[in-house]
Amino acid sequence: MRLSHALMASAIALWVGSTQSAVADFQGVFRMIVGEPRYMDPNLASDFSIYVNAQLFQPLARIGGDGQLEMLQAKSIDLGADGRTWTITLNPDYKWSNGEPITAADWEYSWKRILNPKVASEVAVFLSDIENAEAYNKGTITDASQVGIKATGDYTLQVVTGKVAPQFRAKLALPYLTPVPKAVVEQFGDGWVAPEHMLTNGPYKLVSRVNDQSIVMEANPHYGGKKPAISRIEMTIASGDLCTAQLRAYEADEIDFVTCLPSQDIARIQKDPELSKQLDPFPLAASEWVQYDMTNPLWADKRIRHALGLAIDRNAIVTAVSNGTARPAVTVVPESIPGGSSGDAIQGSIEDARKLLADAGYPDGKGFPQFTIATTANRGRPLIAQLLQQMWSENLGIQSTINVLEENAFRAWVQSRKTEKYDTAIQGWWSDYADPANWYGDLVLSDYRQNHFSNAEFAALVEKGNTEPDPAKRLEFFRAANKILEEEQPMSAIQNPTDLWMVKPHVLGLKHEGVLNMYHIEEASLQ
Amino acid sequence: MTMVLKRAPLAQGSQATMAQIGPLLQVLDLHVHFDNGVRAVDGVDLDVVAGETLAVVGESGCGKTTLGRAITLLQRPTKGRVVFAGTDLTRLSQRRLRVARRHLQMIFQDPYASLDPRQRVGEIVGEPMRIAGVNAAARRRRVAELLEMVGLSGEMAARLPREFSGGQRQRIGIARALAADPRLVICDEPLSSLDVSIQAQIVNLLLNLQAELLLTYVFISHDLAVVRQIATRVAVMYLGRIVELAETDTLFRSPGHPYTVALLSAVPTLAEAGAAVEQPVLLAGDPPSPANVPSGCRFHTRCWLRRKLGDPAICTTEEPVLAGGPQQRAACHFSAELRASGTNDHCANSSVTSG
Amino acid sequence: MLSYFCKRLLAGIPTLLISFTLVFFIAHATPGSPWDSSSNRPLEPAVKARLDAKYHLDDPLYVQYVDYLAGALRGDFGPSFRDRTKSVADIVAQFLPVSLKLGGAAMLLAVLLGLPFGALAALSRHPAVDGAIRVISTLGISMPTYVVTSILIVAFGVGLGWVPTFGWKGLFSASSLVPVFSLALAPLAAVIRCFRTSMLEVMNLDFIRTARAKGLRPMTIIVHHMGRNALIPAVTVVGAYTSYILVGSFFVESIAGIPGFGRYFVLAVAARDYPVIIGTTLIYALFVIVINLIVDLSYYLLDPRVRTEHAR
Amino acid sequence: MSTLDADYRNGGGATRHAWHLGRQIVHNPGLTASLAFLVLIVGLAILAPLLPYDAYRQDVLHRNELPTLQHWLGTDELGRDVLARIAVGARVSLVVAVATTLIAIAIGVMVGTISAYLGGVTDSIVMRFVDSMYAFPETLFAILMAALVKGQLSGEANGFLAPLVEAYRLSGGMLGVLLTLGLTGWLTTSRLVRSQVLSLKHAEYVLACRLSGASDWFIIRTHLLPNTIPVILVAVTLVVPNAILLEAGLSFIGIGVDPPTPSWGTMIATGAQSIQSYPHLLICPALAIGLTLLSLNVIGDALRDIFDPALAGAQKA
Amino acid sequence: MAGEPTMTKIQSQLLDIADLHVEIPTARGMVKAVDSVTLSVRAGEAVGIVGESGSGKSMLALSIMQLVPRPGRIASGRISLAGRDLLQLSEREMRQVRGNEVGMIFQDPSTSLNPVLRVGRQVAETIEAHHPAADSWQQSVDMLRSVSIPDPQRRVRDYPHQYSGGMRQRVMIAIGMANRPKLLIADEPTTALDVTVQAQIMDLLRSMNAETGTAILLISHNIALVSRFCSRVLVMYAGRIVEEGPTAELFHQPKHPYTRALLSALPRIDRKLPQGLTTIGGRPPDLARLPAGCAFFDRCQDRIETCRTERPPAFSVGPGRSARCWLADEGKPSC
Repeated sequence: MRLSHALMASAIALWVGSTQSAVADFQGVFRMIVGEPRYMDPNLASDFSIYVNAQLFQPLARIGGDGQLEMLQAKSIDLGADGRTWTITLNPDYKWSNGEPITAADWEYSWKRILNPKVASEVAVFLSDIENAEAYNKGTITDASQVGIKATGDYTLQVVTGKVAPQFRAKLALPYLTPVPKAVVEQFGDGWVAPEHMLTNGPYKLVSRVNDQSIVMEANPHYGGKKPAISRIEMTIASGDLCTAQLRAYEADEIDFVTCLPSQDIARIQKDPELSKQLDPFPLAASEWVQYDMTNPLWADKRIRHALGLAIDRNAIVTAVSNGTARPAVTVVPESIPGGSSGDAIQGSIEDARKLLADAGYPDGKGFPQFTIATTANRGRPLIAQLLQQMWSENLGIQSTINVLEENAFRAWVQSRKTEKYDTAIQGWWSDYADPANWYGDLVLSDYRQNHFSNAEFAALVEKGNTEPDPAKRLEFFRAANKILEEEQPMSAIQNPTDLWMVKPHVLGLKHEGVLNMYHIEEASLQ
Repeated sequence: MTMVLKRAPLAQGSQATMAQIGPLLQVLDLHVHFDNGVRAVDGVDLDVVAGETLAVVGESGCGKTTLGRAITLLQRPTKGRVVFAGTDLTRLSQRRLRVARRHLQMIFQDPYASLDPRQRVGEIVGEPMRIAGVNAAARRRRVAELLEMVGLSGEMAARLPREFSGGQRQRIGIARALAADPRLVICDEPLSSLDVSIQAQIVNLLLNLQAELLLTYVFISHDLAVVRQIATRVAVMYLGRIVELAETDTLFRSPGHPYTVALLSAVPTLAEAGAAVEQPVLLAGDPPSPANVPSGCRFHTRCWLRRKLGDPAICTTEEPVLAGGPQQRAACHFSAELRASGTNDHCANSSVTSG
Repeated sequence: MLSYFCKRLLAGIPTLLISFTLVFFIAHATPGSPWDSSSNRPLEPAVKARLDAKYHLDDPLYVQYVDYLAGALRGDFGPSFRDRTKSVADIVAQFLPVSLKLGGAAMLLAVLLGLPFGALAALSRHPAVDGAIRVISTLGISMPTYVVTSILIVAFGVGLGWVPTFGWKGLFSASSLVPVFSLALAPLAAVIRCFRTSMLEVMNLDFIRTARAKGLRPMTIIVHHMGRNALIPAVTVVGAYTSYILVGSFFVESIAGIPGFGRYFVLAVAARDYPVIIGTTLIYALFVIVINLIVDLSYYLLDPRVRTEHAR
Repeated sequence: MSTLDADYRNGGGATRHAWHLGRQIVHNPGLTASLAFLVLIVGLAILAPLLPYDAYRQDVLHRNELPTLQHWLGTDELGRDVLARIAVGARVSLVVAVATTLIAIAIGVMVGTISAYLGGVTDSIVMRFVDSMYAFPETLFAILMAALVKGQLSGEANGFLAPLVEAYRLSGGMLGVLLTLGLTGWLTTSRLVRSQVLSLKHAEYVLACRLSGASDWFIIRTHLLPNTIPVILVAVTLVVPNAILLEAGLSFIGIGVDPPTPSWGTMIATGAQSIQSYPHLLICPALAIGLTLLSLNVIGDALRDIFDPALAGAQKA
Repeated sequence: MAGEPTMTKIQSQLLDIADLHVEIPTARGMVKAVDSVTLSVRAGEAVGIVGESGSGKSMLALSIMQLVPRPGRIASGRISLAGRDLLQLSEREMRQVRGNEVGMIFQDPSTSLNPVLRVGRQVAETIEAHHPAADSWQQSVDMLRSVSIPDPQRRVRDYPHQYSGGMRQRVMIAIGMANRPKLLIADEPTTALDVTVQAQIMDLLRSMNAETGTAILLISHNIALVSRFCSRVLVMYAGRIVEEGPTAELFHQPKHPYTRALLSALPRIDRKLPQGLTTIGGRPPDLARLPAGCAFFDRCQDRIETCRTERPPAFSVGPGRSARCWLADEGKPSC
């Protein structure tokens, strides 16, 4: 008995003693909570890992506020007269974190590695404009030297696209397309991302990483750009409810930066005189909508789709889901994307919606079969589903059930909808790069979301737009396509989400960057 | 084994049953061995004649309860046969066995564990009839009759067992056994958990029922005094075997096996006059484990007679068989010597008797 | 004795095999693919096909089963699909110790507090003491752990700032206070209830009367005569909770940001990381078997009757 | 011979259990309160549609409101009345609890009885299987099963699964939870029943019954099953709270009942996300679930005291 | 107490119980487990208490040790041991009496020993509880030898389950006798044992009694056993002593109808009773609802009207003999 008392006493003493260090000092250290990056390898990372990777690896350039390229690792990027040959001159000031030069050979190796079918990188799709890239990636050709990527000098890289591809300029600024150190990768294989091996070309280098626990970075002494003011980044890894974990830690002064807010806490933060000042919203080039299975006879009548679209009270949804921080969207493609225009939205009141439904043969919704709204369990979406359910029920008299699926199951469900029928689903899209091709092409034509919208006129317009080098003409094609998309209403837009950051007052200069809303800690400083 | 057809007059029971030819129950070379090596019953031969009461006595662990269960085939014998009313029960299928042993019933030791606490007395007593397919009305009548017969009242049928005392519960158990209209009843220590005053009631009940219903009893007991009062014949069991089988009076007057002598001597008798009499303790220690039966005579490790005779070798090498006349048979190499020497030397009981 | 435990260990093999088979087929039957990521665009079918081929997911399921079983028998559970640079063994090596420390501390707390409180509840002649302990211990198993953990973190982390709201800095740091306490709650309640009951049962046994008739001091009776006998059923409860607490504490681990085994399992399920799902389940099953064995061993140590039984 | 005093009663009587329960209610305020609370919850669940507020009526302008005279427990993130949702949530929790318990008890009793009564190889195989299931982390198994069941049943109805898929759709996802919990909940029951049947199988009254020519089924029906009722009751007191907790747990991680149907688990999940800004959204459902479990535990304890004579003897007045 | 000259008795009296009442509150009412019991035991004497189950004899034994299980309690009376009133002692002082001045052995040796402690420990701790003894282990070996445990040096390290029933009861006797008590209370010491073992145990008790001079209070339902062992016997019925006297006389000429009925219901091993066993009708009364008069009234063959309403006092019916029966009244109530 006495021994156990002693043990307990000492255990408590240890615990209590260590609480003193709970409030950490933050001199020169930037603390944040992130989700576990799926890949530390920048050639593989296509999901939220890129936000972590972006501190370590840098692409050639990025898109500035004026929409033009700002050079980073590249000194210059020139498009040849043929409209296909891109000559990239590297900036030799930028070096690997061990001080060795980053050569054009590294870039060539990396991009071909992305395309290598054995690597099976999801990033490969961003390089598909390059000559023979797709064929090599699909395995129809095996000779990597036929791919249009070539190091023509120590610091010159030549890239040839398969055809004229104006959108490739924007892709050059994608954070996915970064180099990896050839020698290290070849020596250590998959294990090259371990802190002791990894070389980076970005402002920071990896100091330590414990899976699902922590990532620590320190300034890369050989970084060619402006030296970061913050010398150390400590990231704690969260799983599950990232936003909640971030906000709690933020309010307890354990971290300096929050990248999202739990929807239930937005109102409180907005009302709080102190916290509201630290709130930093950023409207995303993204949309959320409800889509109809266009091969399902249920939706064959356009009037029904219009009726459902008109019956949605978008303001109510925005209020309920994000306390008004997201923006109600009447069209799927955001206005910030060339081609997008809210003017194309279908017009009408709820009365009109009722009438349309009645015209389609379902006065007051009578006889309309009960249908299912499928959605992922991710926060917000089930709420949207419930609001839609009620609005359609109240406004149109049609009944629906909701099927919430856990994230991976929902993705699998969507994939299997390629052949199987469904009713409706709530979906979203977020620009990878600020180009209409990313919407009309990738999203709609490639049918990534299994909407099954097929319209020959629309397809032709998009195809023309994708290959038109003259920006003004190009815009015309997409404008026309956008009108068709809204008029056909294969999906009814709901809202454009807004990212909500919170930044501690002692952090200065942390800015939103690009359509992906990247953060660059190297640009910030601590007061 | 010899057939015992003619025997000394019975104290109870009916003369009518005597007319039957052959024993009612025949147990032949019965063995029950368990997985853990215990030889609970290790080669038992028995005949039970209709109308008699055969008592089986012995220390705890001698296998007498297992023997009782093996006779009813509630415990499957590993070897041997049980012939009841001319049918070999061990050869029957489960289905036919259920029918064949209906007239073979049992009364259990623990009046608390032997009645289902959730059933009403009427259900308990009526159960054998219900299984036999007797209709409810007839059953109800018969249950009332049976309850009266065992000294309870018919209205008690509606009550639960926990409302009864130990003696009353034992009566319920007897009524249940009677409900199957049995010919042979195996009484497994039916008195051991009862007080003296209640014991006498149950003993008398059993005797009356035997006379009235022409029952045959196998009476398993460790209480030699009770056995003396009710048994026709007594089988003494030791380590899974019968070491002596005799008419009751013969056995108590002149036991043929040193174990019987020891057993009898250990029972205290009432000191009616004079000071307490020192009783010789003839048995030291406990019986050996039935998983580890001694060689030769299984009693030799504790046998006082063997010591007295100077440890004859035969006791450790050869297992004696049950031998003797129809009145008394004992499995002892020196049974004759023992009887010749007279019991009074060994057994203080008789001397006290006269007192 | 030794042979008995060897036999028990051998008997664990079919258990493991059945567990393995069950989890293998359930995991593979669950919709979704390990290669799906949360990225914006769906996985290219070609990429998926290549990955499937690389990890033999395109084989018929029974072939995969046999192959995987063969690998598992050699101790090779393959790479984690979620983080392909790690093998299942790496994952176990990294995450299990954290959960073991956390769960171990919680169980220790539960036992160290549970036994005295259970005994106090049983022995206390004051009905209020017994009642209070019973109510508190019942409350302990009436609140979902995730609620308790959330409330404690918000109250003591965000509100008072005494403990960190998130993360793991080792067992002997403030970061373990809330998780250890939340985790300990259920087993603590169970230990209290069980020990109280068994103390009450033992209290009425004949040998306690004997002990009192010997004139022993009350403390001697409680500790030597009652305690040791009452401990035997309590060991079962502790055992039942131990495997669960050590490995299954994912709610607490997720909310408090503990990089532990339980949290990893849930992430693995979400990511359809078959090797890790199977590996962690088998580790858990192994734990259950080993802990049952330890429970038996405790019986062996605590109860000499069991010792004799095994000696046979 | 002299007969017995006919009408002697050894204290207590046929209604001893009921009497004991009655006495407990009088002497144990905790039990009284627990019973009262359960009655309240069951009443709420039954009367949920009669409440002045609709559990499904959204009011976006009055979201997350604190308790008012209009909304006694406030409103949730879509402006729905929390009290009404707790009432409907009680339905879900109770239906889940009862149905799961029925499934679990049915399977458990069947497996336990057959395994124990037949014994031998059957028993070994069945128990080895139960052991293996036990070696599965229950909650984790439930998560896997829930993902599987949901994934399989939420698709298009086809083949032999069609009726199940339809039932799943109609039940608002509840069927998945039920199947999951029922399939994991029977283990404890089967073990408890098995050990009880094992000990009953050699009871003298069972021997007497066999001796009277009863078939196995007759014995199981008339003696074994009725006498496992106390054990089953104990199992129920273990399974019911566990089912409620597991349902809540599954809903908490988003694989429980589909919205808009409220369950206590989904409400707690939302509440846990709202705890910093709107604590009442967590406290109300958490109290509902906590007090329900507390009541069930107290009642379970009382039942165990009554049906377990060994414990009843040890019970202090 | 009846009979014998009081002067000499007081001199050698070891245990003196006067008008003891033990009550147990139950749902049915107050159970009078021991009702106005008076008895005495002289040093070195072997006294027997005979009674059927529920007659209160075990409760009487426990009350001497003040171990009456809750909620039962000693309501009134006096228990003096060697002149000291035990009921006045503090719990701490009473502890020094238990196991030291008074030893006790119980009915079921298989449950009365702690299954998880070594036999030697259980003997040794009895010694240690009362005497600072460094050699308590050796003493316990000696005690085991004295109760004829074979190979005590080795078996002292065994656990109770490794002993047979008879040996366990020997261990209980060793525990009871460990501190050479003045009085040993043996509560049904052989009920759970076979007759052969019973004979051995009684033999051991007898020799203990003879060698150490420890008085023995033997409690049993087995009349024959008591008659062989004790010089004096008390018959208990429904919590009361109904008859008392020297063994041989009491059983030869029982004065109380209950004693008589009991004796005639006893099956005998020495002869077959030609008329069968005589039975006592009915059952003992409910101790919570004792009749106003004689507790045996309902079952008594010889009852008279007085018996229904008047509770009989203990009448002296000879030297050292008394009986609580109106029919035994020879004109002089004994106490």
